[in-house]
Amino acid sequence: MAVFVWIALGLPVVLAAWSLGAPRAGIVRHLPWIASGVVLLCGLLFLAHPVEGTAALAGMLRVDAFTAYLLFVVGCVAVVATGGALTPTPNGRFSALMCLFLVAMSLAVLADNLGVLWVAIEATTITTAFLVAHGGGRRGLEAAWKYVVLGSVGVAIAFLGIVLLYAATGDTPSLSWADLVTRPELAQTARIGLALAVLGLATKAGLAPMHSWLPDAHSQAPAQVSGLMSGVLLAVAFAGILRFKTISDHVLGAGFMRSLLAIAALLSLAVAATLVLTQRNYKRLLAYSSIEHMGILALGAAIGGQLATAAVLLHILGHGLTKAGLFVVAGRTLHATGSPEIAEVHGLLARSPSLGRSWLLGTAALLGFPPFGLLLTELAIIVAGYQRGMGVVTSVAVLLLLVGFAGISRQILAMTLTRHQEPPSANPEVLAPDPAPAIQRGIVLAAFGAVALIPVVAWPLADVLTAAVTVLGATP
Amino acid sequence: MTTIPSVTASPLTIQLLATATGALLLTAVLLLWRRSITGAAGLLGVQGLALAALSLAAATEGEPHLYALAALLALIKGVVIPALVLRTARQLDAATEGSPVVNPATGMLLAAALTTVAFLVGTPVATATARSTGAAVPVGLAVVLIGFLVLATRREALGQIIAFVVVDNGIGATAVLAAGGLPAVIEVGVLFDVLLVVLVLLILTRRIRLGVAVTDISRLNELRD
Amino acid sequence: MSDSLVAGLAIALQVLAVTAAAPIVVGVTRQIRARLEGRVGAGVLQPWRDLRKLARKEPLTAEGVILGRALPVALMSVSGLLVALLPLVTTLTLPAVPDDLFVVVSVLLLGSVFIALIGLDAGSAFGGMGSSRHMMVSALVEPTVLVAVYALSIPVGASTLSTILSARMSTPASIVSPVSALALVALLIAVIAETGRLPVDNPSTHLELTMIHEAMVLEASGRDLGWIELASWIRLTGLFGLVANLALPWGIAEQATVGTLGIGVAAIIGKVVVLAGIVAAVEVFLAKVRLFRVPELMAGSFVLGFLAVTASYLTGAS
Amino acid sequence: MNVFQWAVIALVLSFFVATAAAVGAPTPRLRNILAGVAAMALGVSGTATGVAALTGDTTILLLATPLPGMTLSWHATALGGFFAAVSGVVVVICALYGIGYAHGPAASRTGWSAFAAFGLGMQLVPLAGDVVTFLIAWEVMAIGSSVLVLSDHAHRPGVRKAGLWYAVMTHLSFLLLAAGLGIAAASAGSTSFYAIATTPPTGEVAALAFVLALVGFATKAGAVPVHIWLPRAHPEAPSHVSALMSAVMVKMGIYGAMLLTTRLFPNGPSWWALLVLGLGIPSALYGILQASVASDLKRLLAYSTTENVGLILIALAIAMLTRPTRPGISAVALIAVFLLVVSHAAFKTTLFLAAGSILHGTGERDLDRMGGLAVRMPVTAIALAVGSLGAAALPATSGFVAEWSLLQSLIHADSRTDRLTTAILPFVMGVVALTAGLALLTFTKAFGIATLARPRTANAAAAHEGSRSMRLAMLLAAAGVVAVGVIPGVLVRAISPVLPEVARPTAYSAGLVLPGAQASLDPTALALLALAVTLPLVTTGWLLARRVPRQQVAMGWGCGGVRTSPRMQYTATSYAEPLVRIFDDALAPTRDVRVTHAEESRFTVRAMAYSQRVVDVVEARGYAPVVRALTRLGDRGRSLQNGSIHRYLASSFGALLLVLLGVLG
Repeated sequence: MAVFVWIALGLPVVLAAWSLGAPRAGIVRHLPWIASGVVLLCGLLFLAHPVEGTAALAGMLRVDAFTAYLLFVVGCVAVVATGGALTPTPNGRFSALMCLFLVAMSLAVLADNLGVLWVAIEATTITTAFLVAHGGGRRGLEAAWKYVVLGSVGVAIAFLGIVLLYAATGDTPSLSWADLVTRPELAQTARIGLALAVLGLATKAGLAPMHSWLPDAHSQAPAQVSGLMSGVLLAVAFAGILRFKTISDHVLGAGFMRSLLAIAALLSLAVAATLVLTQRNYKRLLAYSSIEHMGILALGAAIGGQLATAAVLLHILGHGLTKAGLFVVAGRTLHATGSPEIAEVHGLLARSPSLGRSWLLGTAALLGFPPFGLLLTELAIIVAGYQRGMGVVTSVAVLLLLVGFAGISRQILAMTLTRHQEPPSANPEVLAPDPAPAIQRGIVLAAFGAVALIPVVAWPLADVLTAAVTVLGATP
Repeated sequence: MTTIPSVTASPLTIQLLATATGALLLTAVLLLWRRSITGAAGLLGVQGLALAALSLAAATEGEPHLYALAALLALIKGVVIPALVLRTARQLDAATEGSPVVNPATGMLLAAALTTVAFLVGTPVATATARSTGAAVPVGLAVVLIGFLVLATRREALGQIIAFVVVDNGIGATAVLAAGGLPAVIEVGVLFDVLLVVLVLLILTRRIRLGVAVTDISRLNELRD
Repeated sequence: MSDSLVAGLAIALQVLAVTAAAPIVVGVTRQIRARLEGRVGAGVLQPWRDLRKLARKEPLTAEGVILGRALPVALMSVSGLLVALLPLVTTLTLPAVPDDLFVVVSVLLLGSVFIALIGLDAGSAFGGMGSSRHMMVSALVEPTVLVAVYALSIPVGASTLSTILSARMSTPASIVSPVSALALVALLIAVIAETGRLPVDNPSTHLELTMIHEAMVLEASGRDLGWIELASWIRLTGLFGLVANLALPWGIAEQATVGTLGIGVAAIIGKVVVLAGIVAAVEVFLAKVRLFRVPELMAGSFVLGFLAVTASYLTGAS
Repeated sequence: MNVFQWAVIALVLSFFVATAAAVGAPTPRLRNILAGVAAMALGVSGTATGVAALTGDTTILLLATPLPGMTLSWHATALGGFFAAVSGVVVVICALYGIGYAHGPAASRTGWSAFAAFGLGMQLVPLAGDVVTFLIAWEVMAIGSSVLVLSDHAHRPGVRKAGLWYAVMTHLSFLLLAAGLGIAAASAGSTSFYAIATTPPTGEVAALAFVLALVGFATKAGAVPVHIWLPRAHPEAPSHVSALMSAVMVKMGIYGAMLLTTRLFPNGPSWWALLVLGLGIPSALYGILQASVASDLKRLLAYSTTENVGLILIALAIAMLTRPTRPGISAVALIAVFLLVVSHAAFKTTLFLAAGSILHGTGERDLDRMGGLAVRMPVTAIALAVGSLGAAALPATSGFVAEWSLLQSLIHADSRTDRLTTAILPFVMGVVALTAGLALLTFTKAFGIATLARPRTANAAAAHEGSRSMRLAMLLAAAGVVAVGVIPGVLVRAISPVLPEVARPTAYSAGLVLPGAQASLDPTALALLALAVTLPLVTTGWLLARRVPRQQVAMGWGCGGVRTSPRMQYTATSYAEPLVRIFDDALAPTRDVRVTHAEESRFTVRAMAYSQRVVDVVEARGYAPVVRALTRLGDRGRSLQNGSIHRYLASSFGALLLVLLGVLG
């Protein structure tokens, strides 16, 4: 099994090196999604025959049900984001950075040693810095600068937390998560350590009040990059938060982390709901919707218990696929209409039916309409919230969800449905046909289809989720 | 993992320890006050060396890799990073620092307040760690908080880079004081990450200089809602 | 003979008697008004003579009128049904069709709808205006009628009019009780509004802006007008008969024998003529109320009914 | 596998067939037929599930989900069966109508698949056995109907706004239900309705759960003050869809309310009944008031739905109030609720289908631009007549029977012990009577202005009848109205398993026997009596006609001389003018008069324009300020993200300090 860990991490690095070596342009365009395919396959392999916690690379890495599921999610979303989007002018550096970004995320997922987790998360910031700036122009640079500075400072706070946690392990110091989870008790500094670690990772997970970099970075980055970042980088950082929460629940009891996450959840939902109401740029709209969904995940984590945690994990997969698909569609809309402003994009359904339909399908999935899976997970989190005694927080969250729903649906309907022309002109100034080849449009629709399959595909997902949840030590 | 016995501190190491932590805190406060980049870079170098000395003093039982680690720390944080910053500052002739967001007087008062916060937070940590150097943990935390303050108040791109490294020095110092330093592999990994971040930020500063003709970050505020 | 057949015959007699009596009742009211206003008056049988004239005249239908033929006949049949249901000559009813409060009111309102449709179908501004005002009045009348009769039904415990009447006959004290007094006054106001008498609507005016009933039948002519007039008179007689019986229930036939039915017919005709006379006399001294003061009148009568109901609870409860 | 399981399988199968037909069929014409027939199959299987559940089948179907500890379950209950059966029948009729009527976007691929999803959602909601399945089916219904409401977005400007209001209000109802039922499930320990029913929560937990869920159901049912989506969404949806929404989807809100009051929290305190009454009375009065002044036919019908929901809630409140003291009367009130549900479903479907046919034939929705359609569209006129009679609760229609049973329950509900009920009864009686009176005016106006006299516009003059399937559907629905009106006993016997024991009819009788209120009504006998009275009149009329023939005259009375143009006829707006004047404080009409004076002197008037608009006062005073506040919040909120990196760093730094100090404590 350990060999596949090396394949998952090593092969994308080789592909990155190869793309730097400037092979023919045709190959370079496909390297990123080949790398994602590799990660997806490894994830599927680990899922196929679950293996209990083998450690690799001198105990630094670890493969268990939870990491296998996360690797699978990273793979899926990466394939959708890189496969679905129009690769800009193919250049080696872009593909190399994308592959390294994938490696960093896989490392962060597989890491057992918290130090390695931190290094991997910091590596994701470094690799995506130039990807965000790739959009070019003053705004690209501004977004990149804010992304790197705010991201690194946030993660530095996490590093301070890890250091204090390490200090709290007392005379048998260790940073291995598996070991820390089994520790009977930790010194008093563990409280501060865990709090700072979660606060730091909350920056990378886009939870308020550390979310300020997210709208700028995700709206300036090219489609695949923002799809990957919004879809799964936030989720990988959130997985880190889940790991620290497991330690805290085990050592300090559930109450401590529950209040921290609940506050973060409500703040994120409030920020997202407020800024989505009169948002003018559709890429920023999607970024704020990511903050809203991260708020839902934080709420689910705060609630805890088997049902809520399983719902959080399933929500990560559903939201990742939907958001990656939507950012890819946003990229194509920007390419077709030339402007990111919602006011200038109207009547997509009439002027470019394939774009309009993709927007409506993706938004229906995002807002939690059936047949898409996010309805099931959001409902599970709300019901679990009431069952595990967090009635007030869940009710406030439900209210904020409604405001967010109203904001997002208002903007998307304004973009896709026709602004009434009197009389309805025969050919409403049809846009250039959607440049993306059929295969890429197919991938995006497949992503939304997969999200629709989630609630139905009970058989394989159920055991995976139960195993992952028991690894996280969630009591029913 | 090697279990570190409680260190019987020889008088020389205690002295070295005290001066190093003192230097760390002093340089952090001075950074608040200094305006020019060249001055700040110099202080950063001093702080790097102080951190290296601190890690040397705290790890006295003489395993060879600890000494190598301290040397690497001194080299990168003491020499390489300040040199890179100075070279970029000269090339982009961004030597002078514009007026910071908060004038130095209030900066000093804030630093004092942050130090008291660091001590409030640090004391339970100090009592909890069995190590003798535990008492100095609040100093590490103070350097972190002051580094954050400098970062939040500097307009200059290079100033923000320096402040980021100061924050990282603070965390390194806390690590050394509270837990006698992290395992070697992690320590090297972190060091490289910090170096890479600084390199990325320097490249971005160079591009901003080309694009915006000035390295004042507060002018970059087009991305708003 | 089975009692339902007997009841059927009694009801048939009731319908025929009331149909015959209706024009005479209207004749009497007009005659009394004429005399009080110092005119000679056209005699009590003038309405019958009008009907005979109309039956022989040729009906004219304007272009665009659709249900001109069917609606007058439908209106007449509904009025006939109303009188068949009301306990006028006899309290006997067909077993399956109780003269229940809501059934009677619905049949009454069905009549209102038909006459409103006649107005609308005429296709002129007056028909629409009359129909709109008539429907507004009947919309405001319905709460009063329901609440008033509900007040009367509380002491009896059942909502069919015949049981109410027979109960009132057996306990004369309940007739003069405050509950029944209030309810009767409310019911009388409602009946006056519904049948278009002063002060709500002036039956004898042709002034465009004030007439309600007349406006609807402006376009009708010949036998259509005949049907409509007869139907309205029968409704008037039926409702006045109901109020009269509620006030003085004696004389109404409880069983269906030739003697009792004869007395019943005489009693009902006598009572209705007296009541109509009183109303006519009072009308002489009344002026038509402005249309948008009618809701206040209706609200007043509703409050009377409301007080009757609460009073009945209090007296009933003690 | 018993009938219920077969029916559910048939239901799901026909849904997939319908969607496949919708997507697969090449031309709109073929798609209408294929998808229409498949949708009818869906309706039939839905009715089958309803009937199976109604006749005592209590099987439970389970479906696993990926989440541990959460399985979807469908549970056949009598109450659910009743509503599933009613919705199945209406789906069949509307699908049949849709075959002929659907055109443009309603006949598109998304149109028909959304129709299938909408139908499926409405069939699954009454059968759901636990909170999660219920809410998922609720959302399937929501997405289906939202897509259909938005289908005409290219043709009319108001559609997008209406669709947005609809989607947001439906989501509000979904979230209220998730909260309310979630609280109930939390206190009962499991999400299944059976568990909640056996161990219901008590005290203020039950109160909170009840209020939240009730407001959620009231939002879907369209009760005032959460009704504002109804008059916006119904007119914009295609007619056969708005018929389905009004006749059935709104009833899902009523099903939910009955689920709460009769099954989950059966013996709640009396203030619960007052809350239901508090929702019922304003809905009935305000709904019919707005309907009586509306001149757009479909908006009139939408507000009349609010009125009927109000009446149903009043009947439900009476049932709840009298349950402890007089169970007999409570059973009568429940019969009234079921009859009101069926009768409204019947006549509202007829009316909306007729409105659709008028829109199809004349292209007009505004009553003021119709007229004389009885000659040009006879079948539609008959349907409109029967529907209007039903809506005005006049004899020989379902409305009459339903309101009769409601009034019987009101009349006999007074009881010496319960002072509260006796005190409010006359007031409720007055409200029901006034509502019935105004309904009379509304539907006389609707029928009279639309079908009688002369056509007011060229479109109305050029009206043509709909296709065969439309006519058949309308006549079927109208037959339903008359059938329930003439032989209600058959219906009450069919739904007897739903009624409490005391109300179950013992003897078989065509008429309606209410043992609780010792009252019985046999509408067939009433009809026969009417016939007996009419026959002699018709013969005399015929005899007179033979002797004196009728003469056609060109011109009605036009004050002598002037040729009266059709526009001089009364219109719907002028018909409702007296009401607007009387109830102007409730309706708050906006009137303005613009006078253009001649240049030379202020006192001579060149032209004068008068316009009056009756706007939904609940929305203007209740919802508009909320929307303005939210937009202001959105604009002010944007300053939060003003682009300065120093503010972002400060917020992170602040969070760090707060956590440090917080952890200290």
